[in-house]
Amino acid sequence: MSKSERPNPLFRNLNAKVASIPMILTAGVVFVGGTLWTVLYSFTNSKLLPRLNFVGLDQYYRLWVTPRWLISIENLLIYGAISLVFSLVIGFLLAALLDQKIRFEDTFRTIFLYPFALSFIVTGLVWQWLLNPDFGIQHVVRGLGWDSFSFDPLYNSSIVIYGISIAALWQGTGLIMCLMLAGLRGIDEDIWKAARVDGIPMWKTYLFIVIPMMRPVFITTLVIIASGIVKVYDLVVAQTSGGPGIASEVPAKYVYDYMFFAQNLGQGFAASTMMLLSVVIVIVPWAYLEFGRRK
Amino acid sequence: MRYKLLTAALAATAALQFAGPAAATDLEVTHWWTSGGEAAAVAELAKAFDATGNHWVDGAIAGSGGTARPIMISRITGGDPMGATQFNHGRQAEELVQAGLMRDLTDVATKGKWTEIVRPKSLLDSCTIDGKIYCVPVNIHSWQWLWLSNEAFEKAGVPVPKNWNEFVAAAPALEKVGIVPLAVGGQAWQSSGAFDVLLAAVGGSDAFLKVYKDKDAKFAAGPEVAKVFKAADDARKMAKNTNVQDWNQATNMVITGKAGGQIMGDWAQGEFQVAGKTAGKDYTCLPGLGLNEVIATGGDAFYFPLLKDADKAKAQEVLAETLLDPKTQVAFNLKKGSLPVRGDVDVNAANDCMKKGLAILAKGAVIPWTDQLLSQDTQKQKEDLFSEFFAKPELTVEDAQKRFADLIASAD
Amino acid sequence: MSMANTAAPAIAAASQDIAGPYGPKPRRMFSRRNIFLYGTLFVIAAYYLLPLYVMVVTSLKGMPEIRLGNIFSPPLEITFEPWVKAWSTACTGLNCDGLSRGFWNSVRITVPSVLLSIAIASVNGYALANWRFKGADTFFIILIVGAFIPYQVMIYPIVIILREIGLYGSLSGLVIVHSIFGMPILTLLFRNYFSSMPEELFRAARVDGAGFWGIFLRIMLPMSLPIFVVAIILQVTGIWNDFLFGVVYTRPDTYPMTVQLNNIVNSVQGVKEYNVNMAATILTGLVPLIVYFISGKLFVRGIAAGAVKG
Amino acid sequence: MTAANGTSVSIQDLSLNFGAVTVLETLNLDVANGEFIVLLGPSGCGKSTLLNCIAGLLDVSEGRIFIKGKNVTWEEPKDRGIGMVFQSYALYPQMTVEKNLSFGLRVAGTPKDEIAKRIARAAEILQIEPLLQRKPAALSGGQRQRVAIGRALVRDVDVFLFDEPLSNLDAKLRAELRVEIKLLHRKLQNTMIYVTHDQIEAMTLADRIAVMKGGVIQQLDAPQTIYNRPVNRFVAGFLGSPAMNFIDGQVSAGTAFKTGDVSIPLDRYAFDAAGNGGGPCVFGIRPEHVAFGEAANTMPFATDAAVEIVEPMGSDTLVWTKLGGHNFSFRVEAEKTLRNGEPIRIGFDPARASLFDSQSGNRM
Repeated sequence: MSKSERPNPLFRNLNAKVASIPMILTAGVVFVGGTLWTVLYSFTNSKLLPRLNFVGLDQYYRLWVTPRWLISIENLLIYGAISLVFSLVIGFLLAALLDQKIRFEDTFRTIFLYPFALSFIVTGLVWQWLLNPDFGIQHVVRGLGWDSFSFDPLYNSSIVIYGISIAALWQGTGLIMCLMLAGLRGIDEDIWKAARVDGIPMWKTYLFIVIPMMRPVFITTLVIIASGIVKVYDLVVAQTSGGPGIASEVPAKYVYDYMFFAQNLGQGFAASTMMLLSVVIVIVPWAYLEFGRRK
Repeated sequence: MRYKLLTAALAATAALQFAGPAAATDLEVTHWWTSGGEAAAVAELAKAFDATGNHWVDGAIAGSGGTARPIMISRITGGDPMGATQFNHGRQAEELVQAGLMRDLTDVATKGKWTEIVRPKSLLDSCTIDGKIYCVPVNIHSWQWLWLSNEAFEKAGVPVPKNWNEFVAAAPALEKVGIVPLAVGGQAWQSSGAFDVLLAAVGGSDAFLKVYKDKDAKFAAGPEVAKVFKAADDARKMAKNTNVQDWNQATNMVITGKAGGQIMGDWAQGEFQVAGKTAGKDYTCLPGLGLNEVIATGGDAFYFPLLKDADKAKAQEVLAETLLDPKTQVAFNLKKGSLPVRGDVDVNAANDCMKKGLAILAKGAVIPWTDQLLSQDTQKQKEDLFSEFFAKPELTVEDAQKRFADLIASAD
Repeated sequence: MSMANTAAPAIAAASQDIAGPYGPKPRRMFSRRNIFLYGTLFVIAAYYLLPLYVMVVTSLKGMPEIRLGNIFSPPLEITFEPWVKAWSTACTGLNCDGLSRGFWNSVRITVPSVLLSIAIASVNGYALANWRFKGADTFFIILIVGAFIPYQVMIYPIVIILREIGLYGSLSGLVIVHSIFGMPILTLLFRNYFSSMPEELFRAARVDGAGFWGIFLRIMLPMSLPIFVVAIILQVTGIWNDFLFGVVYTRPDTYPMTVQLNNIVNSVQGVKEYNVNMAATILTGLVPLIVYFISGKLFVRGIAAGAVKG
Repeated sequence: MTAANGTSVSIQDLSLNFGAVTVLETLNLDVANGEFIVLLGPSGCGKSTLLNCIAGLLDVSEGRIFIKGKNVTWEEPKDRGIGMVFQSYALYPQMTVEKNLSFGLRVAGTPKDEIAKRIARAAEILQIEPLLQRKPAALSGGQRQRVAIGRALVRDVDVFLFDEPLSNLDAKLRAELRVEIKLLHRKLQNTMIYVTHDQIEAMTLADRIAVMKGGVIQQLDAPQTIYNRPVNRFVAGFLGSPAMNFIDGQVSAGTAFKTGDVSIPLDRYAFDAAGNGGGPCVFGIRPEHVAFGEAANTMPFATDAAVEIVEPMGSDTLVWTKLGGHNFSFRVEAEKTLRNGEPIRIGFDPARASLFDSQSGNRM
């Protein structure tokens, strides 16, 4: 092969750059540009339309004394903790169960995964129905003769956020299971053999050997779950619309409601900025460590 | 961008003068009227508009104004406006008008002598910004109604109450036979609206105006409003077993006798009608909760975004005229359960409840509604407060009133 | 083998008792392990299937039966009317053509969006994995952080961007929005996948004189079936199920199916017609469900290839 | 029972099927106490499977396994008194070397001081004391394999199982560790069963080699026997590098082997069984058993040939020529320089050759 035919480095980079234009535009214009725009307008008193009428930190001050915002934050924390812990635990357990060389693995996996194909709107509707005390599970169990049975998580302010998580877990654990299963299948068969020869019980093998080995999978999973948590919106809207009262409000809904229902863009942008800020604080260091220093 | 639009619109208006007979033009109209009664009413508008040789393209968005408005606003500000859109008249579209995105209807209004026919006058005032008219009010909706199920009270063995106080007194009897005394849907605007109704009924029109018009926070924290909160406390106790979200599901509880009553606007009447119920026989309506017979002049209006297309602009004018046409007014309002905005129309077909409303209107016992008095922002905060209040018994009356007063203090 | 004969007779002669266990360790069908394992699996499977069961059963019942009966009982009289109604006659406002219109809208939205987003993301991933240039990582990190931004936050800026480029309300506008929001996760998947391919392959192709596109089209693409399957599944379900963008960035005549579903479900005409709602719900979810059922195995494999190797 | 006469591992009538596929077929093997057995064969021959069966990692379909006289057919691996070393080392990557060594013991509830003692001993034997606090990722391949051996060592068992332990290492390290394993065996005097596809490992390490193919042990013997007297053509071809020369031809009446115009007298060849009435067969002779030049003439058989290709291998040189029309190779000292086409004389002693039946491939 003659030398002149080899790709010129400059030209090569140019090609990659041209190919990356959509990414650069998305990252630069939409994500960074949109974010900066949002942050800028969060310091204004924009109502229905964005206007550059600065009011300093007023919107933030108001945000942090609004009970609904505080409840939203609290709910997000509870919901986040539940989703994170249970998605990981259930997802991993399911994957571990499916990894026992069982029969009908394909069938079970399909069953666990199918809810993921359904939208949050659909998920929310179905579970709202199942959990409705007037004709859902509570009604049916009472119909069987257990009159004092009470199961109305969506209609009880103090536990509604847990009720919403039931549907969230139903919808989301399948994917987590898939990721975990893929991770388990990636573990060297010899490790299992070595552990058996060493006489290490299965649960200890999982806990002390396999799980630590699955760190990359857990990180990917964590990112996927976490990004879903911050965004939770449709599920709440479809199940409770934030109710009863404001007991199941979440930040994303606050943003949407105040931007569009209340026609107070400034307030919505301030809430957005707070959400963005928390995302950035959590994600950027991780993303930097994970992707920035490779190779 | 805006200038371009404006020029285009000007050109369009100019072109209008010379345009020949109108060809059939499709005009997309967005609204959030999707319940049974509402859909029947909107069909009347579409029928009337189609009769003019144009075509009504229906853009219904389900799930109440709260869901629909953001979509409408995004489309107008996003440069993809519809031909016409519903808003509650009042302050919802204020900024769109100020941004020059909406069409000035003054010419059409002058031609149609709207200032003379629209009644009460305050309706058109709400459409007027800087002396120009930007919207067509189509109906008057009043919130001040208590709908009662005659069947439910019969079952409980108590006479149908004549006012709020009797209703509260009858609540235990209803509960005893497994009937929810008061149906309040889970959506936030319903509990908030119920409180406003109580404020006007229990506190009186003056109190209502003092709080919402004058934004008198001190008054809002005072003993008169405390009385209203006491009534709201009764209401939330009576409503605690309502497990429905939508207002018409709550109305349906009244229709089927599962609930004793509901505080809801006159649009609930459409549901009774669709269900084939007769006022006076199957259900009873108490305007002003039987305490203070006033009518709030809230309601719906159509706004027309500025369009580039000359044909569509022409069709907008036709639609604006059609909406106020006496026949359309009657047909629409009968189905919708609301009151017509013209005083000169024949409403013999109106039922008992509507007639009661018309009589009150004729007496001039009207107050403006919160849509006209408060910004959407304040409305939303109010909704948050009262939906929490109704759903959370631990929130005390005192705390709620204090938060309410704070809210009024910062209201705009 | 001759060896076999030396010891065997002696052992065979000795009784089974002396020789002890022979052959496979007996595994009872109903060992405690199996009961626990399959028991757990069946209970969990029931939990996962319950909603689907209720949806299907309810959609086949008439309204009177729904009002009386319990939600878990199978229909006494099977009726397909709710399905017909959901598909073709359910009303939103004045439009009474059910979900059918939305179905085709969804197809028109989903197909180009899936193609475009995957095309962009695969090239991105490839460039990031094999042709890194200065600053590429920065954009990538921004993209990943972007995956966490709640969509609600970005609605307004995007309205403005689309307005400025004149695509607001058009199908192309919506396709672009879907491509933008699909980009972070897809790019991550493709990048991981391409990074895990042997470097020698890439080097060999370059020595052979293949350029950026040549390597991508002739070497990388043919080897990327699993990850493309994952990407297609994720995008088809994500875009098909999208509600927010569909409602904000389209107009009523191009509303996707989910928006119509929401309209039908929320357009309560007196009583909620649960059977119609359920039928509509199943109909809306059908496309992604079918995609899953068909490609479940490939999905797991692709996930293993793209997501697990970090 | 067999255990009484010093048998460590005894495998009786062992079969293993996966569905319709037979992986191991009625296999018998007795391993004496302290013996080093190598299971040798190409990939897919069932050698690793057999090892896994012995370890208890695979359930057998038929037969029994005894270890130290105890029937362990149904026992769990940990109760069989074995330690195992894997090709991929299978170290627990998140644990330090010390934890790797101690984890199994701690789980088994071994007293702390006992664990410490065993680790110290293993670390000393394997010279990994400085590595104890490191994690596997910070170790070289050779060090990792030492740790893996250590993990088997601390179990204080009688039988060590090695599953291709050196395959992942480069040639130099492999040679080093091979020696170390040999020394280890000498020091510990344990029974070791070692699976490999590398014949050098097999030849150097084994007391006896079991050559496997198709789930059957083809030959079980001391390395030299296997090398010199392979029972069939497969064994003959599998062992030895450079490979044995095979020449197709005929045996005529048990007196001579004929191929082309060459006839090799077989009067010095020790036939396995009498009555070789002749017929098609394969004549095999190892390249190093071929004499060259002057020396060739002292052999019972000698012939002329011409050099075709010369392959210098460092320590010696492989020369290719033709014998009766067949490719034929032999070894000469490295110092010898030969040109292509140079006429030469080669010869060998048929007593060192092997004759295989063309049909069955068995030694004649």
